[in-house]
Amino acid sequence: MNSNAGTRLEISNLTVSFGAVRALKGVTLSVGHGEVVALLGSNGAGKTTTLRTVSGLTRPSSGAVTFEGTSILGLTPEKIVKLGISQSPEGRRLFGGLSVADNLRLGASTRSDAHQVAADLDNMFTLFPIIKQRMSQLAGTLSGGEQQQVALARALMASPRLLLLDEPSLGVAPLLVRHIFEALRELKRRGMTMLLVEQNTALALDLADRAYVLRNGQVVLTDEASDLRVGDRVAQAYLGASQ
Amino acid sequence: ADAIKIGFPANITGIEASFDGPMLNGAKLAVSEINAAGGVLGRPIDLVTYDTKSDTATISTVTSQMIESDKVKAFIGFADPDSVLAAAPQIEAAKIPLITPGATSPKLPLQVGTQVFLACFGDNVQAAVGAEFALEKLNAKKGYLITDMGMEYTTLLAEYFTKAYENGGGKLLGTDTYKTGDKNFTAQVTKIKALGEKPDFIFISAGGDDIGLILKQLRQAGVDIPVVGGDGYDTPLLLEMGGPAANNTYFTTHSFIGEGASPKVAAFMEAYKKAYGRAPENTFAALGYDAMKLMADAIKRAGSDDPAKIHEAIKTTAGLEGVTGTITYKDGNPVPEKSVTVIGVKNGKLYLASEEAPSFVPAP
Amino acid sequence: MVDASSDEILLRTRGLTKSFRGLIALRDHQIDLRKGEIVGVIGPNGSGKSTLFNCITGFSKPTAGEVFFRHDRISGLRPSAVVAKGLARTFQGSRLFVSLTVRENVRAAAHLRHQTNIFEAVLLTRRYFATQEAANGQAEELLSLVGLSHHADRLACELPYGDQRRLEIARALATAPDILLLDEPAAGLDSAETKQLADLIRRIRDSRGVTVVVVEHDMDLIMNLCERIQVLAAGEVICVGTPQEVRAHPRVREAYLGHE
Amino acid sequence: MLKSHAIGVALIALAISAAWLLPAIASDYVSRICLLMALNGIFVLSLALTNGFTGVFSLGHVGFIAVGAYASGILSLSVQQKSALLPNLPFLIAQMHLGFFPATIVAGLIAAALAVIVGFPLMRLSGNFVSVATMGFLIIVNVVLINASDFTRGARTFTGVPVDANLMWAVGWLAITFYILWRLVHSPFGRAMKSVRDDQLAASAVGISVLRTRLTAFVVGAFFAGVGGSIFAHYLGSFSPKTFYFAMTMNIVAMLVLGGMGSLSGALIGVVCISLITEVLRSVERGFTLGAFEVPAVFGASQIILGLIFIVVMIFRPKGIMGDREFTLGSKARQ
Amino acid sequence: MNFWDYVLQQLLNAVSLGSLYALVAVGLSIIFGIMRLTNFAHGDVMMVGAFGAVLSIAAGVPFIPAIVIGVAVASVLGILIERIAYRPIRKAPDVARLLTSLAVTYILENVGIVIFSSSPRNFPIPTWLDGSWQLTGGITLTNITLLTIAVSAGSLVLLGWFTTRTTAGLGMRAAAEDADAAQLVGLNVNKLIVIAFLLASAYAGLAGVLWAAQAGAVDPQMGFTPLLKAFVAAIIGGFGSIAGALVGGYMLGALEILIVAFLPSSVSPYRDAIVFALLIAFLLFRPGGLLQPNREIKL
Ligand SMILES: Nc1ncnc2c1ncn2[C@@H]1O[C@H](COP(=O)(O)OP(=O)(O)OP(=O)(O)O)[C@@H](O)[C@H]1O
Ligand SMILES: Nc1ncnc2c1ncn2[C@@H]1O[C@H](COP(=O)(O)OP(=O)(O)OP(=O)(O)O)[C@@H](O)[C@H]1O
Ligand SMILES: [Mg+2]
Ligand SMILES: [Mg+2]
Repeated sequence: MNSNAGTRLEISNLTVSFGAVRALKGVTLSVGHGEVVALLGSNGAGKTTTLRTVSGLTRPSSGAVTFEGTSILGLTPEKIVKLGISQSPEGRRLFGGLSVADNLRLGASTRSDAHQVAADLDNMFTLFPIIKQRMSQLAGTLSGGEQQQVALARALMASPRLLLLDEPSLGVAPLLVRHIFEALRELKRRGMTMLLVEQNTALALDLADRAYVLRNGQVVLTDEASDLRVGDRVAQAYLGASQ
Repeated sequence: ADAIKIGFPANITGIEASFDGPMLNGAKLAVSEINAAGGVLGRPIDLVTYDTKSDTATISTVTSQMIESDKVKAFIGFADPDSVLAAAPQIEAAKIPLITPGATSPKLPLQVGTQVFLACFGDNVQAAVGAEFALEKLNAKKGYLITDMGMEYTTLLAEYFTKAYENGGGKLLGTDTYKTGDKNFTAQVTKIKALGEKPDFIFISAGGDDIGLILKQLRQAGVDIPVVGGDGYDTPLLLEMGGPAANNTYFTTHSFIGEGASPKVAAFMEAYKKAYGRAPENTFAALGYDAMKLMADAIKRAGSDDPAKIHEAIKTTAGLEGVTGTITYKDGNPVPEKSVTVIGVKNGKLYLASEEAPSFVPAP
Repeated sequence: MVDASSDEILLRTRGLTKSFRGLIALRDHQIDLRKGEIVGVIGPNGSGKSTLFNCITGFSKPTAGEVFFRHDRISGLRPSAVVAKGLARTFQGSRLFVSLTVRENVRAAAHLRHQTNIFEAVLLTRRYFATQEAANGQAEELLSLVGLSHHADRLACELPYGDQRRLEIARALATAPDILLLDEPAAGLDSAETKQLADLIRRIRDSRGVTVVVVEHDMDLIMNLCERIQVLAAGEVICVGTPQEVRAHPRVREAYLGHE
Repeated sequence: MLKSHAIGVALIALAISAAWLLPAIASDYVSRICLLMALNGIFVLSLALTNGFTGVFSLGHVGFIAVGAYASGILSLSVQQKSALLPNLPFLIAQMHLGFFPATIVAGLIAAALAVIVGFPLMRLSGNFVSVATMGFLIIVNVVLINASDFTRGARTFTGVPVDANLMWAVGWLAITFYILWRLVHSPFGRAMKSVRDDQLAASAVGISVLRTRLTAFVVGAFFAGVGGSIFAHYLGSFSPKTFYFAMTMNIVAMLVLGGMGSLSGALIGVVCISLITEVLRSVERGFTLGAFEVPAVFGASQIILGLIFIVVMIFRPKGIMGDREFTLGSKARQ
Repeated sequence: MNFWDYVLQQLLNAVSLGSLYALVAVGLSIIFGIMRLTNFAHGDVMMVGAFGAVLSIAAGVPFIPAIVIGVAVASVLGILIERIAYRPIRKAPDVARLLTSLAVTYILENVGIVIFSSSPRNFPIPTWLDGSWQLTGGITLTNITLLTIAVSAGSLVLLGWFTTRTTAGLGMRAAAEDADAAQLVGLNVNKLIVIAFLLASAYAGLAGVLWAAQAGAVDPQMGFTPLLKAFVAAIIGGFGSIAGALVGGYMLGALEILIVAFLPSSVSPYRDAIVFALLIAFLLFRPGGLLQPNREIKL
């Protein structure tokens, strides 16, 4: 997957600073068409920062981000969503005072194809059956796991060509984690391109085609997921013993 | 020749602004007339003005600044006793006289030393005239009183009115209140309508910004009895805002400025309009004008700009004709004896209803 | 090493129920906590685990039921009174005092046991200095226990996430509790950090004899750490037992773990 | 152990002697400005405790200043003045006459006692609600002052208070206020206040009573507000309810926010900045000649410029000039 | 006038006053709802709107177009204020933003004074609006009251529709809860805030004109009282909730009228004190406001 034609997202040499803290120090990675790429790394490695920068919520100090060949650096988040990148953010970030239905409706706010939106909503009901029962409930009163599913569905309602997922299993009970990952696998089968940040390495590598490991804002390891599943190369990379 | 500096601290911004602003305009008009005519003692008058922002602490520093840095020889200023009292300690200490054009509280001289003079009559006098006018001219023996509790002027006026009216044999059927800034008086009006025994008139102790609106809401509810009040009514807003609702209203004030007013008043109106592009906003414009003329007269008679001599000269002012009446400080009393004009509204026009001195004046 | 647990019952809940306008988040809850044990509480999302903590520590007023600490009824007390009795907690998300330094975060809590008043603070009495010293000493000790001594003068909000979670534990410990309630302490930690956390919790119990209750979705942590586990589902207790018993329990597998 | 004390005493002594010397070398105008700055310093510092450190944004502080001013005013009128100005006073108060210092202490205590009563319900509220409720307190105080004419002369000016306050008194009280608040802020109580501000729930989870902490700050603040009110009364000698209303509130709050809410030295810097800027602008706005140019008077310009300066400061330093930090010479900012 | 007529008339008075408060409060609530900003400058936007109308009338524009001009001027001003003063500090602490809005107030008022002087000027009302209806039992109903009631009732319907049925309305509520997340679903938060300011300022302009029409005059400092009342009304109803602002406005109006109407005249001067004492008591029992249930904090 190194031919440029197949690349959906291309990040090169990305540097991000928060005051004195350098969160990313020249990160380079790419995601191909229909590919699922996992972004791993311990706390504070810079995973969330990478996703936020792609979405335009954080401004990098240098580097490049291109989506399907065009630079999206400096665009506002809503423009980036319109281009086809949507994110299910860390900590779910639902609109707690709005109903589940309204949350999903806002997820599709950049689209004008009302017909297709309705069809996509039905799709969500099959992917996450619980949502259908909770459509009129206020999102803030859902349990953590239910909220996570709504957050995923909301991101999907934008009909993205690249889905960014930030720790979809955080605070979610084991049974539900499995359910969510099954749904993600189903999406992958349908051809969805994803960049997945996940603390649970085993699960992530199970789903992903390739993976990157970040440490201290730098990529310290990258390989095919199938190769990383065996051995303790990932764990070593986390701790900083590899390379 | 170098100018004679007169201090004019004014609350140009803040809650006192609508009084002090026109007052300053009036005084400036007088200064330009005086200077155009060659000044006083051959020297022009320089009106030193700072905005005191309706803040008492600022007034105290500005007063000091004017005495020490600007070296003013006399002061003119303020429409409310608060401000005068804030400036008073320094004025007394420096022995520099102050004429207040608009602080009509007759208690004021009792509260300060010897340096403060009023250019206007005391509220006790105008309240007494108002009460006697109601009793005699309107033959109104039963009254109703509405007071703005938010201002010293209105509370004092109401107090003096009650004393004078009851002394003259009148009876108040009830009293009610509101607070400066209120825009809805329908509750008070409805209470009047629901009274068992009907009053013959209503005395409303209100400022010029409110009275038009009160009248409108009264008349709209069908209360047509006469309304009487004080010099606060004396602004163009009374007719503009009140419209036909202002009919059957009477108020005591300093001079008649309507159609057929005295030539002196007419000339002032004309000059003011020319200078500022609008009719005097309220009676404070005329009072500021008169206070400045009064000051110039005193300096001329003192023959010097020495504050002590000016003070002496102000004290002996007698029969000085101003726009707002004739000023005499009798026996050194710093509240002048001035006749009180009663103005009525008929068919949307002001007319001179009466001009008199009261027979009973409540003590300050 | 202190004997892991004794038979003395420290905390009892009886019939503890909490409903939010129709939704029953916790129903008829009952548990007995013995001194010095480490107990896990697990259950699907929304099963009432945090609600249980809130009801015990006074942040939520139970709709029905009672909580006893030693021989006192503590349900109905305000949170600050509950801490004073000897129950400390952490929160599901990080809730540090962001404008205080790491040390100050701990000292703010340490003063629960080293009280002084504003007059002493102004007059700088001898007693005031004594309490200052005592509180400071305690703070230093706890910071070194959780391994944050080298960060003591940094602002709490500047710490990496894992350190923040440990600071929160140190702060709770500064109130000198008999029982420590931890709500998802490992959420957001990576596996290495999670292991360190387990060691820390065990060390706290061993060195201080503190009873620990852990709510967590990380099964490795729970199964390794806890001597007893209670499982909630839809607000109800569905099973209590050792890790092995719980893992094997059919209802737990059905409601929580799923079938492997 | 005694060093802190010694520094405090030295600080107070230094401030007072400077204040004692100043009138001898400077004009009355300059010493008046200094006095007003000291007075505003007391107002702003006492407000900093609640608004800056506990995160309760009170808009009712001026209510306590008013109570202090009126209480002290009534107590320090002579018995004859009282019978003339306030004939309907209850006998006990009518016969009472206190000097400036005792009246100031009593004024502070009355304000503090009132703070205990109103703070008990008010300090339970948070966010916007506490701002509105404290503003409600200010309005209630204003309405009561206007209507309780037996005690306050109503809307009429309260006069006759002996003009006893000089620069020395004001600076002395400012130094005392600063020292006491400094000690409080750098004590466990200060930490408790900041904890409550940062996170109420977490604070109560470590045994800090939110209500008690806020109430203490509110009451201590009210005491010094009352003291400041008394000095104000004895500085001007006359005042009325409208003196203590929104204009004063805005002024004090602006000084505090501009200086930095979580900082005592910031509070003072805010006072000095706004006072000096206002003073300069006030003289500039009346117009001046610059060579051949004549700049006309634009009254109100000082407020406009001050407003613009404020906005610019907020854009570049949203937490005020000092933010949460204290101004210390050289040494580290945080304790 | 018999007792029941008296009660009816006073209730009518209450509704009339309440409508006016409600209208101001709605605008304040819209901005608070989306930006968590207590916009003190709202009162001054009202003032500018009213001045816009007055000056147009003075220039010979008929009444209705003059109102439209006033509303338009207010809207433009609102957007300018947002752009210049609020946008740069959108992420600043709440107090900083609150104080900035106070500074804006300060500036607008004083610019007003510099340009127009602080003396009030008459707000001329056409005769068709100045009229009143005399009903049986001596009850009076003025046209301007009817208009105010109609406008605030209409605003409830309009805003209700806008916030629950349109994407922009929903988006505004979403942005109020979490601006970052709103951007992540593709909402243009800047645009939404501009829409909110446009809407709120248009309301302010309309309220300013109606307020001035009822008060009969305009002056640069006229915005303060309505702002204060609206602030209280919005809090009573639950800040940020538009229906709440309306309910709060009516409650406040009713309280003010009823205290004067039914308490003895020795007590009625304490009106504002009573209103605020009740308000504080009310906040203690319903800290979230009238329409907000006492929601327990979710930890
Ligand atoms: N807004 C911010 N201000 C200051 N520092 C920040 C900010 N956001 C992130 N950081 C810092 O940037 C670094 C990377 O953070 P990031 O959130 O990207 O890590 P992460 O890999 O997502 O970690 P986690 O697994 O905890 O989510 C950390 O050191 C963090 O403290
Ligand atoms: N303040 C509240 N208002 C309404 N419902 C609430 C409130 N707090 C909790 N709930 C509901 O009560 C139930 C239990 O919530 P709780 O937070 O105790 O779950 P939990 O077991 O801690 O879940 P998680 O593992 O996701 O943290 C949930 O359905 C939740 O939506
Ligand atoms: Mg992250
Ligand atoms: Mg939970």
